[in-house]
Amino acid sequence: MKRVMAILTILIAFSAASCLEAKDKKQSYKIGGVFAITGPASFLGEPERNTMLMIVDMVNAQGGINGVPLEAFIEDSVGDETKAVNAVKKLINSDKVLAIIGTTRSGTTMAVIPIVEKAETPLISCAAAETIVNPVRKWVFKTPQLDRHAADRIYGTMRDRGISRVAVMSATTGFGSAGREQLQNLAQTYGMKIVADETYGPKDTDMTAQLTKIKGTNAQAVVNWSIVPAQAIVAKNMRQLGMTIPLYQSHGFGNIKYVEAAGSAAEGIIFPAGRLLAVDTVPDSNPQKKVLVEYKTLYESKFDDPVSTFGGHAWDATWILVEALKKAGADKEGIRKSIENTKGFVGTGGVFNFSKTDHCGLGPEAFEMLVVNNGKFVVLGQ
Amino acid sequence: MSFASQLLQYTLSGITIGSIYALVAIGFNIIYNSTGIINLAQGDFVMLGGMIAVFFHNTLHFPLVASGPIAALIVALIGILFERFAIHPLKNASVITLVIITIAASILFKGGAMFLWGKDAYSLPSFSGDEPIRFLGATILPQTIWIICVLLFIVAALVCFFRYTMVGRAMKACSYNKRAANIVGINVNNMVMLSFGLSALIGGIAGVIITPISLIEYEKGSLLGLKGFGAAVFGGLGNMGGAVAAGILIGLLESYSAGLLSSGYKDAVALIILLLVLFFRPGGIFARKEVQKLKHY
Amino acid sequence: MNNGSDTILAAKAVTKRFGGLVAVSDLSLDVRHGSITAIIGPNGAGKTTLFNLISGLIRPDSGTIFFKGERIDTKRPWEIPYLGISRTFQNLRVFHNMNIIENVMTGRYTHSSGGILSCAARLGAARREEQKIREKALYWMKFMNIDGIGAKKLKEVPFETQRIVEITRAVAAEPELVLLDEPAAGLNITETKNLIDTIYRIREIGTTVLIVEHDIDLIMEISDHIIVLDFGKKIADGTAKQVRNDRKVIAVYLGEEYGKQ
Amino acid sequence: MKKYLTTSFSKSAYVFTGAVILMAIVRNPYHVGILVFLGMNIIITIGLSLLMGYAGQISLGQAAFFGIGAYTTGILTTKLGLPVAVSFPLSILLTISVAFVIGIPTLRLRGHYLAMATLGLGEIVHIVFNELIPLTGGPSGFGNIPLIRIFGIELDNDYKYFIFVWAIVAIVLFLSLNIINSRVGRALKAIHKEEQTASTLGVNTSRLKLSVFVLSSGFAALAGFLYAHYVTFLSPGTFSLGFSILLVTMVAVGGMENIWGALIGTTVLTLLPEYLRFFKDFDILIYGIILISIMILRPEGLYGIKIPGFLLPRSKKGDNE
Repeated sequence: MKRVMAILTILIAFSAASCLEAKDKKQSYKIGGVFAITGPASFLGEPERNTMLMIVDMVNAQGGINGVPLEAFIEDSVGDETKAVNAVKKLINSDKVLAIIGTTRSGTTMAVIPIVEKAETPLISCAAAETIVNPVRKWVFKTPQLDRHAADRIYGTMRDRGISRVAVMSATTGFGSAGREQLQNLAQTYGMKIVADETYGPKDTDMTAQLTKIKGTNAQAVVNWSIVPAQAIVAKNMRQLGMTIPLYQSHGFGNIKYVEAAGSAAEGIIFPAGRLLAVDTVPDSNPQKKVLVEYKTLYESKFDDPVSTFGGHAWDATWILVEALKKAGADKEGIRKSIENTKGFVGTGGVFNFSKTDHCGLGPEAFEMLVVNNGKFVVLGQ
Repeated sequence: MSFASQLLQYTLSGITIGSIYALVAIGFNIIYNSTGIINLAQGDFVMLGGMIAVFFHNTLHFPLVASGPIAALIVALIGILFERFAIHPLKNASVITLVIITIAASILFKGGAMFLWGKDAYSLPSFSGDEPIRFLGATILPQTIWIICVLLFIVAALVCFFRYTMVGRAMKACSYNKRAANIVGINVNNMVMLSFGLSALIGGIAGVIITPISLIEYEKGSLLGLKGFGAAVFGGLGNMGGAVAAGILIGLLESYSAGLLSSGYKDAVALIILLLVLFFRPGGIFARKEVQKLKHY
Repeated sequence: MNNGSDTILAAKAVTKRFGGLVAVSDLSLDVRHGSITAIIGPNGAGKTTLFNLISGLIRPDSGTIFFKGERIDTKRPWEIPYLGISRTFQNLRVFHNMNIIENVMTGRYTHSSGGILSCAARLGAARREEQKIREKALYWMKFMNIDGIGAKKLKEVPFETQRIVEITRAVAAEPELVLLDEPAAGLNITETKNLIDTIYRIREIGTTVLIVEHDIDLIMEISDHIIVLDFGKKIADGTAKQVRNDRKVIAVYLGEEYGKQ
Repeated sequence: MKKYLTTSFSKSAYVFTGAVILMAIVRNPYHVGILVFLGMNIIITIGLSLLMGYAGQISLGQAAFFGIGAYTTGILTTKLGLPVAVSFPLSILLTISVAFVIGIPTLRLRGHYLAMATLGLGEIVHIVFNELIPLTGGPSGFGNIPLIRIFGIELDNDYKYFIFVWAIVAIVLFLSLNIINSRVGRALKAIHKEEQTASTLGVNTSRLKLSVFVLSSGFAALAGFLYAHYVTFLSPGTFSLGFSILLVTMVAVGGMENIWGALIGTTVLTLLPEYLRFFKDFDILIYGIILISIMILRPEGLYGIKIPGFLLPRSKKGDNE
């Protein structure tokens, strides 16, 4: 019987812990955040978490929302579906949050969608994939621009520059393969011919083999769709192979650190991104300018770390949620409706116009084509 | 780019990446020979080497010549401490228990590195510049030549160490027969500790030299560890020459299949060939029957 | 190829080499049905190798081995016990991850047939079979005078009892031929006496005993037939009396004695 | 009377009853959800325990079988619209066929070579999940896997699913306990200690090792089936080498030589990260420290660890299984 008892003891401790949860009576608006704070996507999740907590502090410092303080519950998904599912369940059922921001990765968002739909809890995702909001799900929103729009802008820029034969490189991750799919789908629309379509593992340390193959084709440009550090390695490898055709990256290139990591090989890389990365070169007339400067200043002074577009997605998501809370209070359906009716919200990613049929709210114009110039992001001149 | 020079480029790429696998595989073998265990934290020694070098060079602004060796030595020290605190106390533990401890250590090293340096990828400047060297239509980076030279140097040094030094011979004796080694007066405990130190040192060096070309982040170790393990097994566990050859062979296989077949399946192609070899030669491609030790879990 | 109906095991010109070492060389021998046959010889004479050849763990380089007229040197090790041969080992191979009765029950493997699925479901037949295995194991433990300790772990009983457990496991298979590899090693005088008694009783139930042993007194006492090996070759063959007086045997044993100095 | 209380049937029944009582106490869907995942993990580790602890063969490819089970039922129900009743046997069947075919050459290897081979096979399966985009959705995965409907009841909440999963845990436990207390179980233990000796007892060692390998893959596929219809979304990340290693660690932490060890180890390592959420970013460090401490202090696993007496209800007699 000892064995059974041993197991029982562990389980009793577990159930005791679940009953002992702090039952906070203080009135507050509870919101949850699920980010890949550790694990391979942590460079995305960490700025998102930082940004969300920063905003919660800001709101509370100003006396909360209509006098009610905001309380954030942050969970780490490690970028893993099972962990994300557990985290979202914890937030909804144990912490009783009104809405959730996250998750970081597309896969984890897809995995938690059935849960938030069933629990009727609004979710604002910081993940890229278009499938999150297409088809539209009642309770699910997202703030990052769509992959399709990124591909649109890349191909558009290429067409303007007379490029028609393109080599595609992508990582075998959710982000990479979604981008690859968009590039394939849109190629015809823009009159592009994909002359090479290569992939690599997210942790590979060398891509010269794939690039050598591309070098053997008549490609006029390379598009690489992946997340760090592969983006820097591709640039370095191209430099090594003496490839002179331009390198386009996806909006995953949105952190100046990758430029540092790639060194001089990063010069001339063209990529679509929210305007956040090139705040200095955004004209004052742009409606986003004020928000961008504000976020950049706040984030960089608080965390002593360069701002990234990923944190920007959380900035947009959190403020949209705060606005919704202002209007609807502690009512999930009210919050949902309020998010859905958000119009003209100026965020770091663009100007958001949500609707019943559009739960992303951004168009291709949310992207600006940037280029790396002397180790800095600069808006690409025509 | 002509097909011939493309082929040459694949070969060079394969050798570059394969040399790294070979270095990791050598580390696996050193510990395997003295303890019979596979140290699944071997890849994390590589990661630590790179990270610590980055810390000394980029943060403390030590010159590169100093940062690299300091980093490698610190990793060696970490290896020794790891053995003293986590492996040594378990006198009669089974192989699987020790392997699980190395898994736990790997988690700990990763966690520690993430805690200290965050999750970003870092780079070091190349030792001799970034200007690629042209060679029959293919290119090679000066850093690649460094990697290959370091590999050759380490292999040569190890051969001398095991053949001509007392300590090296003692370690070798332990790998053949621990009890006999003990009887002739070799302190087996110290040899195990030394093997962890040595293997961590080699891991650390590997970390330092690859960082300029492949960058380093706290999770980099797992994949390299995996490939190194593959190379060590492929070459026949405990066989240094086999490890080097197998490491480079895996690198070449990956590079050729990425270039000539399908980049998505390149790892699968390398693995399938590795498995086929194992099925026909269950002790690895370079297994010699006499030295083939079958350690049970 | 049967050498008369009373021969249960026959080896014909068996040779086995390990690298450069010839462990068994051109060896032929007959074991009579129902006998206690002993194989003696100095260390390295090839005794254990011979056992391993008979039980199929290794294959001869040349020569043949017959059991009840059936050729067995080409069979796999797990097929041998089904024919009616079981064995013990010189270095005591009992299973420390099982208690004593379970160790004995493993000896009944060849007499049961439940596959992994029927064992998992444990429906009627498998349940009855398990019951029968347990009863038989208890019977053989009683036969060997070790009843009542079935639930104990091996490390809880003395070495000598562990040896008896191993022998019990072998006889529980109800073999026609049992190979005992140095069963008296490490036993004191009383224990050896008990062992002798046990071996007689095994023979009484009709089992042929083939035994390798260093204890010459024991061998001389119990054996019907003795085969003497040296460097893998048979140098003498006969009753205890014949062998005792064989000059070659004396030379080998004395030589070994002096050689050791 | 005592005899009836210690049969594998009653032991499995205790586990099931205990789990249901626990659910009634816990109630919170988050905790119930974790216990659902715990149940799935236990199904896999029981199989792995048979393979590792009893037969002495390691597998670092268990996540792949888990994945084949999950993907097969997922693809059959979403892409082909087959009912779950059809996809269930097919997913198990496909997985064990794969295990059978690759088990034949693989199980000839030993020790670290076997570990590497199973690891390699697991990685190959993982790559296939990534690359067979039309079927698997590639790295992005695919969703909308239908729920299970059993006896007219749709398993659409955590409580129902909990009961379903733990009923299966009890069945798997029952079958496995039966095996270890049978001729096959004893033969496996014999193989673990002395493969050669086992063969002299009449055990066809390679065939039996293969049978257990196939059985453990079947259990993993079963868990995969349960996973697919619970989470309703699949992507390759779930079925990576990391999960295979975690499973082996669970078995080793609990104590390899006993099925109950697998239960304990799996419970500890499944629940631990949930407790460690409290530590935020430090969790990975603390997890590593706890794991390393367990292995150093209890190298043979947690099973059989002495529980402080006051935690145990008084029992008159020790259980001597």
